[in-house]
Amino acid sequence: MSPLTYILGWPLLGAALVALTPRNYRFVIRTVALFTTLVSMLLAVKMFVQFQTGIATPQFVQKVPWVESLGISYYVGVDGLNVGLVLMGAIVAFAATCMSWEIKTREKEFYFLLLTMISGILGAFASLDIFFLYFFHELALIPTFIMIGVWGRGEEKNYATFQITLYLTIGALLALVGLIVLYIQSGAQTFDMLELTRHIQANPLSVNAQNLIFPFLLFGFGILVSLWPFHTWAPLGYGSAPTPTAMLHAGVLKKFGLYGLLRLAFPLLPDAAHGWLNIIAILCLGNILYVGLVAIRQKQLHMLIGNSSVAHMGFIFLGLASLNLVGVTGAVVIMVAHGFLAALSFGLGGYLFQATGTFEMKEWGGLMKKMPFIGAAFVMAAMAGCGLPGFANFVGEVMVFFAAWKTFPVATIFALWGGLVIGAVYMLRAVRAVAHGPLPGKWAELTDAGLWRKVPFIILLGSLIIFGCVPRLLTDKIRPNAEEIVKMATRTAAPKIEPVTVGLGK
Amino acid sequence: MFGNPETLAWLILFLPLLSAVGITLFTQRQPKVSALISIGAVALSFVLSCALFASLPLDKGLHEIAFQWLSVGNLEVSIGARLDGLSLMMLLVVTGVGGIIHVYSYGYMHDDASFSRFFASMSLFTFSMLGIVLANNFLQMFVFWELVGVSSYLLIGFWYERASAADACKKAFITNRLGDFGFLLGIIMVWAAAGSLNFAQLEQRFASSPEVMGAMATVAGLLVFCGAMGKSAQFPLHVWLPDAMEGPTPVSALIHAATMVAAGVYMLCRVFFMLNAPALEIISWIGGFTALLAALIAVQQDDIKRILAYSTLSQLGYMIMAVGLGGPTAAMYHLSTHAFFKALLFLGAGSIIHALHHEQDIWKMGGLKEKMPVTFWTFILGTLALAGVPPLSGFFSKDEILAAAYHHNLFLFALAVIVAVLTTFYMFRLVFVALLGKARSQAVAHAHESPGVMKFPLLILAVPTVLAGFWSIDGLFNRQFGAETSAHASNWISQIFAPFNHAPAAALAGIGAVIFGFSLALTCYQNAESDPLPKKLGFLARAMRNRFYFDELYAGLIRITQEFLASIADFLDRWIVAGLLVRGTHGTTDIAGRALRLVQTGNLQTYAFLFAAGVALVLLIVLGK
Amino acid sequence: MHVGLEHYLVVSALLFNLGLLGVIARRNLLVIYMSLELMLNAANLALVSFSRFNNNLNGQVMVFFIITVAAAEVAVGLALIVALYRKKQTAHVEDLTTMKL
Amino acid sequence: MNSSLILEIAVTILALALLLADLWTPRNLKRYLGYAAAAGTGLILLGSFAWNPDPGSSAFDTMYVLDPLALYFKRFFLFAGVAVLLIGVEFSDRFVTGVTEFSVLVLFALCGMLFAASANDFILVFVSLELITVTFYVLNSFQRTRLVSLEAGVKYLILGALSTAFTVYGIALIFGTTGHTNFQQIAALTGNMTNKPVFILGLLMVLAGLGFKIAAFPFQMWAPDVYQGSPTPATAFLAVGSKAAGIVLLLRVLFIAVPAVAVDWTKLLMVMSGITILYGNLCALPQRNLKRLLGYSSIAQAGYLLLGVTAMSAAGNSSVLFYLTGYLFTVLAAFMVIAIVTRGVDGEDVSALAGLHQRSPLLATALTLSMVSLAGIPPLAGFFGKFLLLKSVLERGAIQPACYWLVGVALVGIVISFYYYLGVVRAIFWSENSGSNERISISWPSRAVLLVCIGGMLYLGLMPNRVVNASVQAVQVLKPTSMPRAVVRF
Repeated sequence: MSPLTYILGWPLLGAALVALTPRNYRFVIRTVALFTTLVSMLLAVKMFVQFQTGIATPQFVQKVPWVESLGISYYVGVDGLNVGLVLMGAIVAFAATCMSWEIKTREKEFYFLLLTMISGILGAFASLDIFFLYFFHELALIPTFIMIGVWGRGEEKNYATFQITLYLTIGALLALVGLIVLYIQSGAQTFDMLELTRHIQANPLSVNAQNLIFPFLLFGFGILVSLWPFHTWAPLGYGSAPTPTAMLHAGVLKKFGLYGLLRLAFPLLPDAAHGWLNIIAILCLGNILYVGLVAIRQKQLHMLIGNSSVAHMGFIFLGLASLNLVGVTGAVVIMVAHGFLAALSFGLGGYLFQATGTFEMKEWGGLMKKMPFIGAAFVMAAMAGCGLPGFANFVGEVMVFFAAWKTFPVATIFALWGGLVIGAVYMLRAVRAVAHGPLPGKWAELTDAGLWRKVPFIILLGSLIIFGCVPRLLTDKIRPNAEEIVKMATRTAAPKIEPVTVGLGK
Repeated sequence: MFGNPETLAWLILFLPLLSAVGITLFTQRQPKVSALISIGAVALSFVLSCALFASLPLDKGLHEIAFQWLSVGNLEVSIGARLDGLSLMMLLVVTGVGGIIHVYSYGYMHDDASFSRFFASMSLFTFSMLGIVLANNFLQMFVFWELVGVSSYLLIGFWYERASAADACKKAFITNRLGDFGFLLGIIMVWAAAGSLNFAQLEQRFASSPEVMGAMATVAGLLVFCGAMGKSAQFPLHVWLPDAMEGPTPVSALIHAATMVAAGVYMLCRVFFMLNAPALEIISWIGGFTALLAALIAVQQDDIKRILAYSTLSQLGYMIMAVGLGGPTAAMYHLSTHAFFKALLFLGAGSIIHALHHEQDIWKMGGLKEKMPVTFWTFILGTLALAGVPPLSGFFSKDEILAAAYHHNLFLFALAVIVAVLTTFYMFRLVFVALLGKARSQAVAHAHESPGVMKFPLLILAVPTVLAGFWSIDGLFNRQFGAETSAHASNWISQIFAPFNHAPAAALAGIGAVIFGFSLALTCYQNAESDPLPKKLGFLARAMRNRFYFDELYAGLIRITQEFLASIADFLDRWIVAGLLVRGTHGTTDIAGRALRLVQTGNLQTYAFLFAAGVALVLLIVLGK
Repeated sequence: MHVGLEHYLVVSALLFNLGLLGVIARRNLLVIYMSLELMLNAANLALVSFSRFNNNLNGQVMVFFIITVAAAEVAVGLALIVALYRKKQTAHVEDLTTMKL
Repeated sequence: MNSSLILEIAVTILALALLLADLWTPRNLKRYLGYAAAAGTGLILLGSFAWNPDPGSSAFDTMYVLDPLALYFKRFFLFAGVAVLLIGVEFSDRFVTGVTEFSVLVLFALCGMLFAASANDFILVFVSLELITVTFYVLNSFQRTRLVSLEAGVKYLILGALSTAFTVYGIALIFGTTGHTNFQQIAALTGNMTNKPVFILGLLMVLAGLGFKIAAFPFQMWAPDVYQGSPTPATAFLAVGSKAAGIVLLLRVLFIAVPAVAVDWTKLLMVMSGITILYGNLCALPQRNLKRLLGYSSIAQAGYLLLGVTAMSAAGNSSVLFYLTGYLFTVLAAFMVIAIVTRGVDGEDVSALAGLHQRSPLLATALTLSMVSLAGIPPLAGFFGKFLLLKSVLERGAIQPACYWLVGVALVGIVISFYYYLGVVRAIFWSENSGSNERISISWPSRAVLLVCIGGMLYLGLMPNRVVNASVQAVQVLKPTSMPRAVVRF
C-alpha cells in the first residue's frame, strides 16, 4: 500500500465515520474530521521528506487494475510535479478543517462533504491514471457546489452557486471530452499517464488530432483555473463560499486545471500547443492586468481576495506558456505557493467576517490594534500576495519573469507591472483599509484569535516562509520532471500524416 | 573560527535577523529586553564589521563567499557576501550609524506602547540593509531591496492608527515598487543578455566584451537606475520621502537620512561597470535636477523634519549626479559623510521635537540655545558640515562632487553651486528660526535638554561629522574604482588644502556658496517674526511651499489612468460578463424550458397528432436525403 | 379490369390514414378507439394481400395474432373507457387534461 | 418443447398460481401474496443465474433465441420485476381492490418483456410488445378511483394503440417487401433493400413504435402525463421495464435485422438522441412534481441511451447495456422512495421531501444517491455509464465529426440536469421542514430493495469491471462489425 493511498484514504474514512455518527454528537464529528485530516497531513509531510530528489520516475506508486478492458487502473504515485501539490493539499486540508469551527448548522453534512472533497482533491493530485484524475476531481467538485449553496454567505449566494456550478461543470466536461478523445486518438488503449506518454512519444498524434484535442483541454482546464475571460465565477464564488470551502477550492482544487495542462496538454500535444502559446500569453495578461485592476476597485474584502487569487493564476499560465525549464518549474512553485497563500488569505477574510459580520472594508480599520496576530498575519499575507521575497510566491514569480522574458518580452513587462505595482496597490489598499488607520468605536470589544484559532494561520504562514527561504526544497524535486515536460513539449515532432485507424470496439 | 571572514560576514548579516525573529516570537511582552537584544545585535555586528575591515587585505583581490539559494537550468541565484572596500565601508556606516540610532531610539521611544515591535522592525531593517550591502549578485540585491522596502513600510507606518502615517507608508511602498519594477526588468535584461547575475562575473563579461548588452545597454542601465530612483527618491519618484517623515524621528534618521536612501547610490556604484555614457548622462541630469528641485522646496518648508527631508533629497541628488558624472568615489564619499551629519541633524531635530512634546513647526520654536546646549551645538556642527564649511567632513566630500562636475559638465557644475548656496540658505534659515532668537511658543518655555541616552549619540556622531574628512575614505573608494588615488599628503594641514590644490575653482566656488548663502539667510531671518520670502517671491514661494504641486499632479494622473481603467474593467466584469452573459444564459435556459413545456397540453389528441407528425418528420429526414 | 397488389395496398393505406385522421380529429373516445381498430385492420388487409400475392402464409399467421391481440386490446380499452365514464360522466378527450405541462 | 423458454413458463405459472391462491386468501392477508410473488420472481432470478443454457438455443423455429443478450436482459427484467412487486406491496393500501391482480399483471408484463428480450422475429416483436402494452393499460389505470390514474390509463391506451398500429403496419410493409419476418432472413436481404422506400417506410414505422416505448423524440409526448398519473409501481415498471424492452428490441432490429440500414440511419438517430436529451432536460427544469420530473428525466435518459446506439459499435452497445443497468437500480430506488414518502400525502410535490433526512435517513440516502447517479456524478453508476457512452460516441466521432456536436448537446443536457437533480437533493436536506416530522417506518422487504439498489449503484460506480465485461460479451451477438472499419478523416 502506498502512503498516498493512506493520505487520501484517511479523510475518506473520516467521511464514512462522520456519516455514521449521530448528528447531535457535534464534538465527535469535529474530532474525527480534525484527526483524520491531521493524520493525512503528517503522512504527507513524511512522504515529502522521504521523497528522493533528482529522480524523474514516480515514487510511492501503487497500481490496482480497475477496468482492464479499457485500461483503467487505480494508479497513484508522486513525482516532482505533484509531490508539492499533494503536500500543499494535505496541509491546506488540515487548515481548512481547523477553520470549520465557523460552521454552526448541520455540521454532520458539512464535515461529510468537506472530508469527501478533501480526499477527492488529494486523489486528483495523486492519481497517475487519467480516468481517476478526473474521477477524483469530480468527486471533490460536487461537494463544493453544495457547500456554497447551503452554507454560503452574502446576498448573492444563490447566483454565485449557480454561476460556479455552470462554469466548473462545463469546464470539467470539456476537459473530459478532451481527455477521452486523447485516449482514443492515441490508440494506446490505456488511461495510465506514463504509459500513454510513452506511447505518444513513440508515435506522436497527427497534427490534426492535436489541434482537435488541445482546445478542449486548454479551455476545459482553463475554465477550471479561471483563465481570463472565464474568470467571473471565481471571486463571487469564493466570496460566497464558506471559509473552508473557499480555502480548499481556491487553494488546491483550482490547481487541478493547471496540473492537467502541464501534465497532459503541453507534453502530449506539443504541435498544437505551440500554435496556442501566444494566445495563452495574451489571456494570462488578461488575468494579471485586467483582473488586477478589477481587484483594485473592490470595496469588499472577499471580492478583493478572490480577484487577486484569479490574477495570480496569470503568472502560472505565463510560466507554462514560456515552455522552458525555469518557467515550468516556476509555475509549479507558484501553484504550491499560491495554494498556501489563497488558503491563508481566505482564512483570514473568513475570520474577520466571523468576528465583525461584514466584508465591507470601509466598515473596518485599525483592526491591528485589537487583533495584533490576525493583523500581522493579514499584512504578511498581503505582502506575500504582492510577491515579497521571503515568501514562496516570490520565488515562483521571479522565475516566471526570468523565463518568460526570452519568449514574450512584452507580456513579461506587463506581467511585471501587474505583479509588482498593481498587486502592491490592491494589497496595500486592503491593509490600509483593514488593519491600519483609526479604529471605529464599534469594534472596541474585538479580541484577537485564541491559540487554537491561530493554528491554521501559523501552519500556512510557516509553509509559505519555509518554501520562500529554502526554495530548493521544491525546485530540486521539480526540476527533473520539468526537464522531461519541456523536452516533450518543445519536441518539434514530425507529425505522422497517415491516418490513425480507430478500433470501433476492440 | 571568528578569524575567517566567512563566519564574520554571516554573523554580521544574520545577527540582526536573529534579533528580529527572537523579539517577534518571544519578547513581545518585555520591551526592555527586546531593546537590549536589538541594540546588542547591531552593536555586535558593528564590532564584527570593524574586525572584518581590519582582517581583510583590501588591495589583494576581492573576497566573495556564497551558498546557492536557487538553481534551475541557467538561472543560478546565490545568497552571498561580496567583501570589498565598497561593501566594507558601507557595512561600517550602516552598523555604526545604525547602532548609534538604535541607542538613541531607546531614549526617544521609551514611553511608546509597542516598543518591542519598533525594535523588531529596526532589526529587520538593519538585516535587509546589510543584505543589500553584502549582495554579490543582482537577485540577492533585489531580494533585500524589497525587504528594505517592506521594513521601511513597517517603520513609516509604525503609528498606523494615524491615518497620515498609514497613507504615508502605503505611498512609500508603492512608489518604491514603481522603481523596483524597472529595477527587476533591468536585472532580467542583463541576465538574458549576459547570462549571469553575479557582479564579479558580469564585471568580467562587460570588461571583456563591452557590447555584450548590445542595443539594450542604455535601456538596461536606466532601468536598473529606476531602482535607485525609487529608493533614493530621485525625481520623479521623489514624492514619498517627505511623507515618510510620518515615522518616528529615529526612523527618519536611520532610514531616510543615513542608510536606506543611500542604497540607491550604493547600488549604482556597485553596478557602475554596466552604465554606459548615455545612461550616465541622463543619470547625472536627473540627479542634478532633483538636487535643485528639493533644495528649492526646502527653502519654504516650516516642518523641521520636512526641511531636513528635502535637504536629504537634494544631497542624494548630489550623489546621483556624482555617479552620473563618473565619480562613484565622490558619490560614496559624500554618502558616508552625509550619513554622519544628516543622522546627527535628524537626531538633533528629534531631540528638539522630543523636548517640545512633538512640536515640529519651526515658527513655534526658537531660543533653544540656552535650553538645550548639547543639542544646539551638535546641530550647528551638523549644519556647518552639510553646508560644506571647511574643515568639516561635508566640505571635502561635497568638494569632490563639485570637482567632478567642474571637470565633466560646467552647466551641472553651476547648478551644483546654486544648490550649495540654497543648502546653506535653508539650513541657516532653520538655525536662525528654530534655534536662535527668542522663544515663540509656550512649549519652548519649559523645554529642557534630553536625557543622556539621547545626548551621547549626538556627541558621538559629532566626531565623524567633524573629522571624517581626514580619514581618506575617498582613497579607499578610489582603490575600489581603480581611479588614480588623489594626492594625499601625510599631515592634516596639507590635507585641508588638498582640494585647493587639485581643483581650486570647485573648492573656492564651494566656499563662496557657503558665504553667499549664509549672508542671505542672515539678512532674511535674523530674529524674523514671520517668513519674508512669500512677499518677495510671490507665486514661486507658494509653488515651493506646495512642493511644486507634484502630489496633486500624480493624484490626477493616477485618477485618469489606473482608476479609470480599473472602473472600466470592473464594469465589464460586473455587468457584461457576469450580468449579461451568465444571467442571460440562465434566463434563456429557463425560458426555453418553460416554453418547451407548453407543447405538453395534456390533450391526447395533440399528442397523437404530434406522434403522426413525428413519423412524418423522421420519414423526411431519412427519405429526404 | 385486373385488380392487383397495388389496389389492395392503396385501399389499406387509405384505411390507415382514415383511421389516423379519426384518431386526431374526432373528440369522442369510443370513436377514436374505433378509428384505431380501423388502422389495425388496414394493417391486416395489407398483410393478407401481401401473403396472397407473395404466396407466403406468414402474413396470414400474423393476421391471426393481430386479430387476437386487437380483441384483447378492445376488451381492456372499453373497460377502461367505461370506468372513466363512470367516474367523470364524459368520454370526451378535451375533458382529460388535468395533467399537463 | 425445449428448455429455453423455462423462465417465461416459470413466470406464467407463478402468475396463474397467484390468481388461484387469491381465491382462497382472506382479504387482510392478500398483501402477503404480493410478497410471495416477489419471492417467487426472486427465486426465478436466482435460478436464472444458476442455469446457463447453450448460447445458440432457440424456440418456435428461431422466432425466439436465447443468446447472452437475451439472458442479460431477462435477468434485468426479473430484478426489475422483484423490485416493482415489492413497490406494489408498499403501495397496495392505495388500491381499492385487487392487490393480487396487480402483482399478476406485473408478472404478465414481465413475461412479455422476457419474450421481448429474445425476440428474433417481427411476429414475436409484435406479440411481446402487445403483451407488455395491454397489461400496462390496466396497470396505469389501476387506481381506478383516482381520476389522474384513469386519465393516464386512457392516454396510454390511445397513444399505445396508435403506436401499435404504426408498428403493425410497418411490419406489414417489411413483410410485404422482403417476404420474411425473421431477422436473419431479412438481414440476408437488406444489402439490396436499403434503397426501397416502402421497406424503409415500414422500418421507420416499427422504429416509431419502439421510439414510443423508450419515449424518444418525437414519440415522447405521452411520458410525462402517464408517469405522473399512474400508480407509482406501474410508473417504475414503465420507466425501467418497458423502456428496456424497447431498447433491446431496437438493438436487435437495428443490428441483427437490418445492420446495413442502421448505418445509414446514424444521422437520424443522432438527431433523435440530441433533441431527446435537450427536450427532457429543459422541460424537467421548472418541474415541481416528482413523478413528472422523473418522467421528463426518463426522456432525457432515453436520449443518453440513444447516444450509445448512434455509436454503431460494440463499445456503444455495451455501454447502453451498462447504462441501462445503472439506470435500473437508480430509478427503482427513486420510485420506491417516492412510493413510501407519498404514502400519506396526496400528489407528489417536491415539497413532500422536506425534512426527509430526519424522518428516514435511509430513504434520504437512497433518493440522494439515485439523483446524484442520474446526474452522472462519481462515484455512482451514472457517472461511469455516461463516461462509457460519451467515450463510444467520441470514438464514432473519428469517422463522423458530427458526433462531436452530438456530444456537445449531451454535455449541455448534463449541465442542465445538474440543477433539477441537485434541486431534489436540496429539497431533501435543506428545505425548511413544513410537513409532518414523525419517522417513516419501512417494511424490511422494501428496506432490502433500497439497500440492494444503493449497493448496485455503488457497485457499478466503484467496481464496474465485471458488469462491463458481461455487457461487452452480451452484445457480441449484435453485428456492428458489418460496417466498414473506420478511418480518421479530419
